[in-house]
Amino acid sequence: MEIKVRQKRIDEDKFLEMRKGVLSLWHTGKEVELDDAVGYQKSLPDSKIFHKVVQRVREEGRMVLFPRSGTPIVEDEIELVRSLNELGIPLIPFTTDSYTRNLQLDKAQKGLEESIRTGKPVLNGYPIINHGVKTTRKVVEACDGAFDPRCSRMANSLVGEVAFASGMTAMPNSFFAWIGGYDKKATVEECIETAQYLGRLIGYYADRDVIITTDCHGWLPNGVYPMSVNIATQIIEALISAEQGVKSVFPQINLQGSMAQDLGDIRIVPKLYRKYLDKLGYNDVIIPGIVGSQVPLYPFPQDMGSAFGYITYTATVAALGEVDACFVKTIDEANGIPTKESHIESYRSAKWIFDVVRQQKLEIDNEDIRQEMRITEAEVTAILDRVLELGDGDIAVGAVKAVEAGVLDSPFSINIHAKDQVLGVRDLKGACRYLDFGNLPIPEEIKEFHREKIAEREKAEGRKLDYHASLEDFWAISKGQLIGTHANS
Amino acid sequence: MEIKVRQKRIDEDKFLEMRKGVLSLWHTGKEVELDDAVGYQKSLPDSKIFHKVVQRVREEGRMVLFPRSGTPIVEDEIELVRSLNELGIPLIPFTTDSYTRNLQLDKAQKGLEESIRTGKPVLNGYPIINHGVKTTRKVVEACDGAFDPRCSRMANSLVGEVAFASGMTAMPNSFFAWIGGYDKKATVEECIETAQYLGRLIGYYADRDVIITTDCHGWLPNGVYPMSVNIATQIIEALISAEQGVKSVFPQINLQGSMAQDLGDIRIVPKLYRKYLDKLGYNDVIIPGIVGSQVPLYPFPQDMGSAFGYITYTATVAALGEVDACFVKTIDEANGIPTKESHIESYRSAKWIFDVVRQQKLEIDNEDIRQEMRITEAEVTAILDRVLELGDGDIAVGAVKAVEAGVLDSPFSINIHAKDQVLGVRDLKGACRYLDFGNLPIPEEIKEFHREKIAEREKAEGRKLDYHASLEDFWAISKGQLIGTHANS
Amino acid sequence: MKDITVITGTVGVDAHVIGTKIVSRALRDAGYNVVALGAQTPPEEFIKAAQETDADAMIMSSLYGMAELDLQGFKDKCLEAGLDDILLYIGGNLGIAKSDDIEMRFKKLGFDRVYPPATDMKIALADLQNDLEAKGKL
Amino acid sequence: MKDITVITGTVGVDAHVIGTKIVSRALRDAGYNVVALGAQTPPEEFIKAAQETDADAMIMSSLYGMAELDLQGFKDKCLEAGLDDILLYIGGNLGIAKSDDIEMRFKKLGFDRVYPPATDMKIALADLQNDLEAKGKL
Ligand code: B12
Ligand code: B12
Repeated sequence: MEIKVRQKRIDEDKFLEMRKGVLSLWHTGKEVELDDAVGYQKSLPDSKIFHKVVQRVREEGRMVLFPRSGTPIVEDEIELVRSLNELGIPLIPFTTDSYTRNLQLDKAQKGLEESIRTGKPVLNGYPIINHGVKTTRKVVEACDGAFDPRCSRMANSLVGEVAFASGMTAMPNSFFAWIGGYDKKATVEECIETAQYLGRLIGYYADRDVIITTDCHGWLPNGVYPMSVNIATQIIEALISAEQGVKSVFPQINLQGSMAQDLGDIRIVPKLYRKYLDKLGYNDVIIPGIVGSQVPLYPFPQDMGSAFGYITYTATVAALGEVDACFVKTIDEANGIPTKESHIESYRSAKWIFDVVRQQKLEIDNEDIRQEMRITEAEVTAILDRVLELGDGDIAVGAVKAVEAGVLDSPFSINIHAKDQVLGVRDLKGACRYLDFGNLPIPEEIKEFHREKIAEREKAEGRKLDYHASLEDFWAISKGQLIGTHANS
Repeated sequence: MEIKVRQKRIDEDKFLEMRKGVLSLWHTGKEVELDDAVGYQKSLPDSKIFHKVVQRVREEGRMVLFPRSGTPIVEDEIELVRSLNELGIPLIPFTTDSYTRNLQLDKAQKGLEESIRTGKPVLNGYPIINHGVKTTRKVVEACDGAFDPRCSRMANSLVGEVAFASGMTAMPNSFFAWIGGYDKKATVEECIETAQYLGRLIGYYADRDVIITTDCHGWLPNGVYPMSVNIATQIIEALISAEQGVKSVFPQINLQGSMAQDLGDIRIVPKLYRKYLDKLGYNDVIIPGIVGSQVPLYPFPQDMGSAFGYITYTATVAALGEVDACFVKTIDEANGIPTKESHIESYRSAKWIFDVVRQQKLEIDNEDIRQEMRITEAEVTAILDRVLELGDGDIAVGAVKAVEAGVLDSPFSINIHAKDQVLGVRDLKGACRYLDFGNLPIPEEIKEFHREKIAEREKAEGRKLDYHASLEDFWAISKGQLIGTHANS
Repeated sequence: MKDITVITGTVGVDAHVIGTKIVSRALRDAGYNVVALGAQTPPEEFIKAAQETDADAMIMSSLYGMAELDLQGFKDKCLEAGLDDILLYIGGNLGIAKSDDIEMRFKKLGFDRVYPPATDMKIALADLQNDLEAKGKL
Repeated sequence: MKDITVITGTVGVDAHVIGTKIVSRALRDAGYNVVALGAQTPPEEFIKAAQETDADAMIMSSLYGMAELDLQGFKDKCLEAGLDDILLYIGGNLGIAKSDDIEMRFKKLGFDRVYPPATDMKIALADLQNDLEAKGKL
């Protein structure tokens, strides 16, 4: 089938035409008026502007928490963001509910109404489209933080419109996250087109000197395996966004539990971003900071003590790595949407760690870390170069072909177009290695390295590592181990 | 005044005579029968023998929690030690109440009876003397762990008698801890004599092939200042114990919050122990392992999240330092004697950290850590050599003279014979430095180093550091910082 | 084992696909004939697939907390579709927050068995075998 | 400020000396005449020191949880000793576990003010000044 998508900026006229369609999806679309929105954005204080907040944090040598939050009833949401903000959290994420994300706005409306009627939330996030701009500005104005809403493909364009008009100043534009974890049927082209729309919208603001940041999450890491595909796809997302006019991108390092590997990734990822942004001519795109993230989608420990262990551990690695912000979950993660109290206690524990560790500027450098950096760099470079090659220099075309060919691939993906052939396990020190490379274009000597590490563990444990071992490792963290054991299967 | 105490083993006859006086202090003294006790000790499985448990842990490359516990009612105590043991804790500490420790056994009896009557504990520990050997053996037999009771000077001898006869296999013999934190009026000589009694008792068992371990805590660190005096006094305790026949000593590294300094101390302390044990001829005394400890007596955070932060942070540093056991407090520390539930949740969080961090064998080495090692080594050596010199080679005589001269000294000590002239603050990276050296025999070039570090911070903060700054640092950890700020005063 | 057909998937717009993929493979490895609908499957598709394959059980997952909204009237629709003998299992994070009455609420919705988060598949496999035996299907 | 004498210390066999040392210095720095008895001071010694110095207040600390046992009948003994105008303050970890009725229990024992763990001395200094003014002593 012919590939139509191109790495090319959408014409302003065409874009304005497209907007009409987007805004007509729900009646609150009428509340979005671009010139007014630009004016509103310009009136915001620095403390509400994502990239400025991050830059300030970085200058002050501090590190902040970047949590999650979202609940349907406006008053509750206001209370939640205020209490987060009072804990010293200046970056406020904004989770929309799953009906909203899938443009099932009638259902979102019903859920919202039932939540209001019973006083108990039945939606798993804030239905931003149903609430609309006027209401959502109240939330944004309720506290002194920079907002970053979350969505997936279906509603991404309209959510972006409402969010920016409401004064939010960052938003992920991670179409690979949709492929990995949010959208079952969309084609890669459809995903890229949706991302191009949001990029173009942010570009429209940028043309008018309003800088909105895009955080790049990449292909969601649904298991225990190296982050090279995740990082390569983050960079592709950054490049696609940059072409549309995005001027500020924010890398996310997924902290998987091996300190050597995580610290290696923290150090190499911003360099790789810079390299490819510059290589493809986006020299004026800034990287205001980096976020460490407890995102690797491992199941969380169910008991409170172990949950605190995992949260503070992630916070420690992030602080040792000197990232600017870190996203940690809450002690309720395994059980349900966190209460306000769990948010507070969880974030207090992480904040304690950040402040105490970060002040010390402890230098950690060793051959293991340097080795992880070299490996990540070699893998990401090999993957990105192959993608560019597949697209004859066009990263959008290359991305479509790469997914089709399994050159970009990740296990347990939701999207039916993903190959789902890759698999990973931990080595004896807990670093994630490829057990099955699928069709990833990993250089042969690096493949050999993975095989050796796996052979080492197989020898030590006297068994073959396979799909079941991979699952054992996947559950390990929830059971208080890094490396899984047979008992976990 | 003439110094009578000497570093010399107590004759067996004299010792047996002394025992009579000790055992007559309370009626349960009659339950202690030495030959029977030796037999009972020999019947214990390896899992109840402290040094064997530690050696096993070390061989397995694991790390265990070494908590605190003590409650007056036997049934509660049994439940508590069982639940700790079920969490995988093989080393069980055993806190006696303060009336017991001060030989106010009538009051302990009243408190015990009231606790039993109301079902609510009114004593802050387990009154081991009042309970006696028969009852306490039930506690020891209730779970599969090695017990280590805690006491202070007044009741130390009788508590040791009862504890060992009950099957406990370790006990601190830390007379400097009494000077620092437990005994207001005793002279240094009285403290040493009491320690010699316990050492001799352990030596009696050792002569009959029953190895009881002594953990050395040293002069309790009541504030923010370097650990050199604490470490030097630990070693003096080990030497005094060794002369009486103790064959196994257990160093404790007080983790104060600066990773570089704590890791440095973890690495250098066992070497310093070995050096002085060998130097004075106690080559056959083993060091089965080392314990990291959250003992530095800083006030604990009052809120749960920050308390978990502090606990897991300590656990992380200990795990990175590869100690064998770590003593952490509970989330209730600031508020009262912990409930069983807080014990469990607190220890789960620490255990999660131990297991996940320790497996990785992350190598951490840098110039800061090496520098801390050099400084601690130089300070401890200078202090110990001066103590030996003061005693003309007799460490007991030297210790008495050293406290008198302020050659051994620490701030905020309870004992009226301590000089209490030393003071410390943190430097810009959070390491503890001397602000006032008192009469400590620290070499001049090391003093210069401390002064420089303090000058650096003074310059950065634009103020003189003084007693108030020292207090700010002392409270800092409870407020989620390592280095205090003016707001803490 | 007789040929037993089982339908799997997450219901509504729930995107949590990892669990249902693992569940499907475990069922296959245990010898079942599995129709894996994957994530984000509307309730109607579960019913259609069950009709078409004459399925014996549905092993439904929902993690995103909105299953109750998705499954209003589900049992009635099953009955209307002639699925009166099918076993209905559901597992995952079934409410927005942890709560004690979840099992009861989903039993009311017509489910035969309701499982808490992170249930070990071994337990579910044993239950399924028992239930199928009780129905004389095994 | 008029010459006001204050007695400090921890009561019973409580060894937690750090706090009372800091308290004593803060009181001195604020201009009070401080008789610091230190840690592990029996109740009777507090009374004796107060009689001998004609003290205006006792700032007693207890952290080890057994203050209530130590202080049975303390107020009566004070009155017997003629200390009927002395201010009695106590602070620290006053019970074995955190509990809501601590303040009430110690007020019953005769204390004028009862403070929770880790109380900022600034608060206590302000209270003391007020109470002394109310008594016409300042
Ligand atoms: C991974 C994950 C994601 C990934 C999913 C990626 C993917 N490809 O699947 C992503 C990032 C996409 C995601 C998104 C969201 N998530 Co999510 N996610 C998780 C997480 C961390 C792990 C889930 C998981 O995969 N577990 C591992 C698998 C193997 O386990 P499992 O699914 O439970 O299945 C096992 C058993 O339960 C059992 N089993 C499963 N089904 C059944 C059925 C039966 C009948 C039986 C017997 C057994 C059984 O067998 C399986 C194999 O062992 C959980 C929290 C946690 N548990 O730690 C949150 C969680 C489920 N997510 C949550 C939420 C709210 C969301 C979002 C709304 C937004 C957000 N918070 O970011 C979106 C919703 C997306 C959507 N439309 O559904 C909430 C749900 C809360 C609730 N129920 O109220 C959770 C609990 C986190 C939280 N506390 O906030 N999430
Ligand atoms: C340090 C410490 C020790 C040291 C003391 C060293 C020394 N030289 O003083 C040592 C190791 C010796 C020790 C021993 C014990 N301790 Co202790 N210790 C602590 C710890 C960690 C800090 C206490 C401290 O010094 N805080 C700092 C000082 C500056 O604060 P402060 O005393 O509260 O005083 C300030 C304010 O409260 C206020 N203030 C103080 N008094 C007053 C009075 C008035 C009227 C006012 C207005 C204000 C005021 O001003 C002060 C200056 O800012 C606490 C737990 C915690 N809080 O983190 C446990 C704690 C007090 N100890 C406890 C216990 C049980 C013990 C032991 C029985 C055994 C054990 N667990 O090891 C023994 C008992 C010894 C004995 N005979 O009393 C418990 C008490 C529990 C309870 N009340 O039920 C605690 C709470 C820990 C716990 N949760 O188990 N301890």
